Amino acid sequence: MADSTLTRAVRWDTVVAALLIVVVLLSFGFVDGFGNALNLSFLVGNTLPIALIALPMTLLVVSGEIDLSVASTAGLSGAVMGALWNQGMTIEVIIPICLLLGVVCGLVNGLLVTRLGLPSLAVTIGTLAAYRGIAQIVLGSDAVTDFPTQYLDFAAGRLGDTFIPYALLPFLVLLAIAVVALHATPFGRALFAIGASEEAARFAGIRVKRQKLILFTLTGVLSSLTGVFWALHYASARYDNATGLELSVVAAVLLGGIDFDGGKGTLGGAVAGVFLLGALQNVMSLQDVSAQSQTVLTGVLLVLSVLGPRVARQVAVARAGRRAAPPPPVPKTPAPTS
Amino acid sequence: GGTTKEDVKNEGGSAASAGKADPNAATKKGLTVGFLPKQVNNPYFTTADKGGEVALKELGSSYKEVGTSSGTDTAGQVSYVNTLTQQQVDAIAVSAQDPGALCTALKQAMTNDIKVVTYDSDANPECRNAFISQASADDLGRTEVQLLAEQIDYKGEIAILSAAQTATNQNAWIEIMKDELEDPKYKDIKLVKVAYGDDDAQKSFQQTQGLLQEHPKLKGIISPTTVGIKAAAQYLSGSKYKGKVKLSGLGTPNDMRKYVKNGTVEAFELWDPAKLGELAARTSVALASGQITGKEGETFKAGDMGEYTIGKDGVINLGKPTVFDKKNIDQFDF
Amino acid sequence: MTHPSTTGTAPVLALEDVSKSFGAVRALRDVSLELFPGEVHALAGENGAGKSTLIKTLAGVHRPDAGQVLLDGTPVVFHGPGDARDAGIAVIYQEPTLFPDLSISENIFMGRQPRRALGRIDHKATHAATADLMRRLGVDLDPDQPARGLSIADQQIVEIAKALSFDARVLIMDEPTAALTGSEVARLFGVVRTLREQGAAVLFISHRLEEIFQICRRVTTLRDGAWIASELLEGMSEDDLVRRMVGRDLEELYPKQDVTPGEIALSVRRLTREGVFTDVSFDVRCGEIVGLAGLVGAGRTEVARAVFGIDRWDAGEVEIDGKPLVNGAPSTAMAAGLALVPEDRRAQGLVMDMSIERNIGLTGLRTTRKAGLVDRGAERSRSLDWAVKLQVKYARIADAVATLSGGNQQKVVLAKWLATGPKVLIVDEPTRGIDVGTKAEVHRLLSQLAADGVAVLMISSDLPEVLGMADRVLVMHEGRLTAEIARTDATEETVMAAATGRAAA
Amino acid sequence: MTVTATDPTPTTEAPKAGSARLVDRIFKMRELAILVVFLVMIAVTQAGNSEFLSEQGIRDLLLNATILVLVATGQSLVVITRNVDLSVGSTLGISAFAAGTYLQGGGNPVVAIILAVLLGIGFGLLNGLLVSLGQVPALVVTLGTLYIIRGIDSIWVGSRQITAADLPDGFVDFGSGGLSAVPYLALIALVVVVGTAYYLKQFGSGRELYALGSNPEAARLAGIPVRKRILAAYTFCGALAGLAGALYLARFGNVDSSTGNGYELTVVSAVVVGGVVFTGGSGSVYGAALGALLLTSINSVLPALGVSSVWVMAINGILLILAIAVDRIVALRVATALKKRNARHG
Ligand SMILES: Nc1ncnc2c1ncn2[C@@H]1O[C@H](COP(=O)(O)OP(=O)(O)OP(=O)(O)O)[C@@H](O)[C@H]1O
Ligand SMILES: Nc1ncnc2c1ncn2[C@@H]1O[C@H](COP(=O)(O)OP(=O)(O)OP(=O)(O)O)[C@@H](O)[C@H]1O
Ligand SMILES: [Mg+2]
Ligand SMILES: [Mg+2]
Repeated sequence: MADSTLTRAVRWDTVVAALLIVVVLLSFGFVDGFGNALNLSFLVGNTLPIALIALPMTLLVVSGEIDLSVASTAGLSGAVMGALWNQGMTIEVIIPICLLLGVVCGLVNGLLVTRLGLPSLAVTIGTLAAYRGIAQIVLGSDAVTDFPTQYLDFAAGRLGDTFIPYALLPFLVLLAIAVVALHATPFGRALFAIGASEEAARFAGIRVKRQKLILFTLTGVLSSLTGVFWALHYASARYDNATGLELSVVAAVLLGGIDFDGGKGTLGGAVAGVFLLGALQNVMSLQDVSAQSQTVLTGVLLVLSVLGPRVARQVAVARAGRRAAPPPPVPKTPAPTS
Repeated sequence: GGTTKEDVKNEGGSAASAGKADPNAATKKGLTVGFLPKQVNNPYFTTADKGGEVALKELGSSYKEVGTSSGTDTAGQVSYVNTLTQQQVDAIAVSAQDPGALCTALKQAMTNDIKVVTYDSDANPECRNAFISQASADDLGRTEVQLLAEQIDYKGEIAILSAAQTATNQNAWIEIMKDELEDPKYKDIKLVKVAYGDDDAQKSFQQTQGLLQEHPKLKGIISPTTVGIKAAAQYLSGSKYKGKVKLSGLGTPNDMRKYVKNGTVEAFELWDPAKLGELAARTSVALASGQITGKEGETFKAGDMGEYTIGKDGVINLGKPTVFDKKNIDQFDF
Repeated sequence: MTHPSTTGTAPVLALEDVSKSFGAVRALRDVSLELFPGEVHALAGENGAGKSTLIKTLAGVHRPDAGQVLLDGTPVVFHGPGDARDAGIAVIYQEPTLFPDLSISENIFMGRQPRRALGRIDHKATHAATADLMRRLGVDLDPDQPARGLSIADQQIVEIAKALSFDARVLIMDEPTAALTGSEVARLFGVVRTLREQGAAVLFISHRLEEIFQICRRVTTLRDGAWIASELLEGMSEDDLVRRMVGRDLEELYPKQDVTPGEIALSVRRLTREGVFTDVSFDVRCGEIVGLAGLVGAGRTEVARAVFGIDRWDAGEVEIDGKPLVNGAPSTAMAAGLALVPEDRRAQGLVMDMSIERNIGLTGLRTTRKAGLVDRGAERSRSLDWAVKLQVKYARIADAVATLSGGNQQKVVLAKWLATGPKVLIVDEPTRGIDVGTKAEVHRLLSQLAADGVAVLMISSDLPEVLGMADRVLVMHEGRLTAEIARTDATEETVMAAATGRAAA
Repeated sequence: MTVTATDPTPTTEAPKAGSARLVDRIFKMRELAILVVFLVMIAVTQAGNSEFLSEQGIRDLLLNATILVLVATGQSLVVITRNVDLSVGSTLGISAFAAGTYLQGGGNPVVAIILAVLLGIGFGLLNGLLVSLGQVPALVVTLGTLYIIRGIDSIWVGSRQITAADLPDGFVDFGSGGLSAVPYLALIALVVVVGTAYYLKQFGSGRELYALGSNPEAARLAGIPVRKRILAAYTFCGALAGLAGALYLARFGNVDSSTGNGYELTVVSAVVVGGVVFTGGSGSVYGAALGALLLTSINSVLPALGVSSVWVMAINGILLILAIAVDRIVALRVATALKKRNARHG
């Protein structure tokens, strides 16, 4: 149908990607201090934690769920890392333990959501507080900063004089895995179905609960990996590491065109959204735009990200002539099951 | 084998400052000093930074202020350090949200020939050239205890309402307070609890309520944070404890004026934040001009403020805090 | 165009040369229609002919691209469903449109509740009016029960009650009987007759032709969005009507092939789900089509759900080819060769926002993969293949199934499951909302499958269908299997007797 | 093959009259469950600390809840329509400051409150228009307006702050005063909650909010003015956020640019704990108000019991999860009961 051709032409994730490229190119030309390798490495390095969590978050949102406890999981694994380090454990043992902890955090969320059928928004608001609280109990007021230099250098350093932080490389690998998993495997395909209609997915033999559990667990692992990375990148493990990161992740993912009703979106869009926000913030700071104005602009971008595609579509439809009443939106009627 | 804390310790720290000071070097003009407070829009920091701005103007240099709108957005603060580094300012005056987290970025700034001064809240010593301390932890901790002790006649239970559990300066003061309380003259005073209000008005409010319910015999509260003391004062003034439970600590005269006048609070103390900012600015310029390097024992002249000597670990003390009470509070406006 | 209006009165509601397109799909082309008071008018046509679109145009959901709607002879423009309602038009849409969280009585009277002083709702009166409606329809539904959890049939009944509550001048019903069994249909018709006598105009859509002949006086036929004829039903035969709709003669409706049943493929032993069904045992052999009949709510769907693993059973066991199935695990049931075409295509059968292609591909994600990845080529050819086989009418295979007509959606559900090549196929109301032509096609397909050795369990509320297709008929009543009737003995009477619990075989 | 032809055991028909009341009672029970949890918590605390329920203690408990109760009431209306308003915290902050600025200039407290409410209505309208006319996801839009309003607020406010000294004494006293143990602010909140609940239950437009949250498409087909209702819900929510802002000012006597920061999560928690379902169509403002009371009381109970504040956050989170889990289990039981009752009919 003509309508869907138009829809495809104005797909928001491509718009965001294009926008990202435009912003970067313009900044190269017009913003002092943007284009050099050091700044770019700052930009990428500081955006990486958000990007890392955005990967599983995108998958989760596509399947119709959300995890707001990611930042707390990151904080908790950072805190545990600090506490164990203070105990004199070797870092090579600590990191796997932290990742295991991420598995546990994710599993708790996942089990509460899948076994008890609780809404993930509510559950993860709860664990957001719980995990952060546990982090506070574990590490108290300590700030652990004396991690081994080779690790710190890896997390904060870059490849020679290029703009590429070392940590970007593993991220790219993870990104590639996530893209394939979401867009090319049966697992990913099933996620879209689950997000669009959980009941229909179940009737098609998709193991909805198992898939969701896996996703929550993965989110936990990647969050704790982010926590470890965060502590090393900023050379500081405190219980309040990464506080509030969840909203940044959610905002970026939303900006990338991921539909919070589930069933729609691409990882490319999400990652483009993350780096678009990161690049804009970097550019605005370089241009001495105040934090307050940056906040306003983030908000405006978010609103535009949902209004934009709609307006574009309507303009396109209107131009296609023969303007009829728009087809009614397909209702997402909760299936009459109890 | 693997890497443990012990291995790291053996590596040893790196020296912070290099080069030689030339006390007679001319004060450079046309420098840019970037102020990076813990939180923009925070009245306390705004006053401090204003002080810095005035001083810089007088010195013929320029001032800029950047920062995050949240006081716990460490990542944001790091990226502001990065940005300032990019912009090649001559010096950064920063109040660190986290002593460790800013280190990498601050070191990077220093290798790019930017002088780094911390004020109000310090970063690890090796990550900055100098720290402007609002008052020595010793002075503050002890005087706060003394202030409250007088009000309660050296008798009864007291509690502390602090900010975040991780606040470095708060914790240092609390340690000193505990130490001061060891003194035999405080033998009838008992510190029953340290509560944390996270510098959040509502939380501090509820923590105050909790303190009073849990310890009905409470005689006094010390709140060494401007947000905490204000919230505690507001709660006390609207409750039956008004005037009965004494409150002291660190607050700004403007915040506390009403409570001093209506009898909720007798006396509290604070340094002048504008002076703190001014000293940070003057130190930055002195560093950038090469008059000092941040080594212990160096001295420099800070305009009207007189001469300052750099103490151990590059710490510069602003001076003793001012005590505010009914009599003098109207002479201050900040 | 002739109007056999023998009553002489003017039409209450009419369409004049109405056209409506959705993008490139021309759903209605210059269609005209007149509804007279005191008359039941049928609307017939294949799936996707434009019947529902026509109804939505009358109801103010769609605005026509060209042509106009006439109310009492004067052109009107409905700006929304509310306008049409205010004009005295009550509509039952093809798919139930209930508020799952609200009670039945609130569903019925939403927006029109009886009021007390100050515009407050009179809850008592609402309750009483609902109870009254339920009595008129002869059903036993509690007015205060939430709509969530109602079976499709009960939902349909609530829809009917809602439409009746309007005391409307025009009653429009889009396949109201698709989910109902004989007795409910009979009661509905009783009510419709009363309304007709009171002077209401009724527009009725059904793919069950006998129903049209039973209650309607005139019929308007649509084909591919175009108006074909409006004529009196009197003197017409079913074949005539089918010819109008399809444009050609049809093959036999129940092309049952005789096969000798083979091994037992599906065996259900003493299956119990507390409070839902009890002690259900039966076998289905390869090559056999077994019908499962019963009244609405007898528990047939529940048995099918449990067998497939959607719900867990409390006791008993299920075997495929002698191997027991895991309780509550649809994926292992699928792996064992079981397929279930569910009764609620919108909620259970399809992911409405997904394309036709992906919906059909969904059941083959695990079987048609290459190196662990989705094999898009195979997916596409598989879905094209089955869409063509089942004559799904679509614009592009990548369009969302939501844009298809109801019947075509049903075909996609069938395609999705037939594509798995099942050993045992359970179909729950497989032809609900499917037009006669396709129905014959579906029957031919089921028959062919059975001939190829597939064991088929067919749940259907369409008794002629069961009788025509099944080798054996199982009958359920109130959660228990009450009878097994051989093809030769199965008649409407014997089945109904068992279904209503009057006799056990 | 055998067909189990059992004799038709007479199924016991549930008495129909009782069933109506049962359903009603059960839905009330969910609120009752929260109330019970709340009361138990209070009782335990009182047992551990006899000061807790002193007149002052009760007043504090009620005062603490007031502001959250108001915002949660507004929020639950929006959530019932299957939307959400994340910008309430920002709205609260900016309207509190607006009222404060006005009072600082020597304004009349009543006018100040009206001003705050009007400002709230303005932002509510903005959200409502974006969501209902733009037909875009509420979560994204209101996350956007959260940032926008917060940004505007901090640009406008800068580092200024309003302290109790700037406010008329009557206004501040009103914020902490009351009739013996019942603060004036709590009375205001009570009136709002009861009024809203009555409206939702007794008026057609109130029921329509539930309908359109339950099934938006069906609501459209039923001729419900969907956009108008959504707009109204957002406006009401904004108005209450504005009112809450004014009361915040009276209560805390202190407003700056960070007032209300991060409040959205607390409000959403309260609403969720109160049993208002995020997919719309069900829940009540009583539930939301109880949820708010429960949440704020936890923050008073733990310090009163002498629990170290280090533990508070973790306990808070775990209690939140427990509350929703218990609610869910009750709901599941109810559903099973309903299903069994309805299993045999027709
Ligand atoms: N909202 C829509 N968007 C796009 N196409 C649509 C929409 N609604 C209907 N159509 C198309 O219009 C045509 C007519 O559909 P309609 O639902 O009116 O058929 P119908 O006669 O009711 O069929 P059935 O008997 O299967 O219910 C179909 O080709 C369908 O795909
Ligand atoms: N999706 C569902 N969720 C909850 N309860 C249901 C559901 N479907 C049916 N029920 C209930 O289970 C009982 C058995 O209904 P079921 O649908 O199994 O009967 P059936 O014989 O298949 O009749 P039908 O002709 O309606 O399909 C009904 O009383 C109904 O209320
Ligand atoms: Mg139709
Ligand atoms: Mg059924």
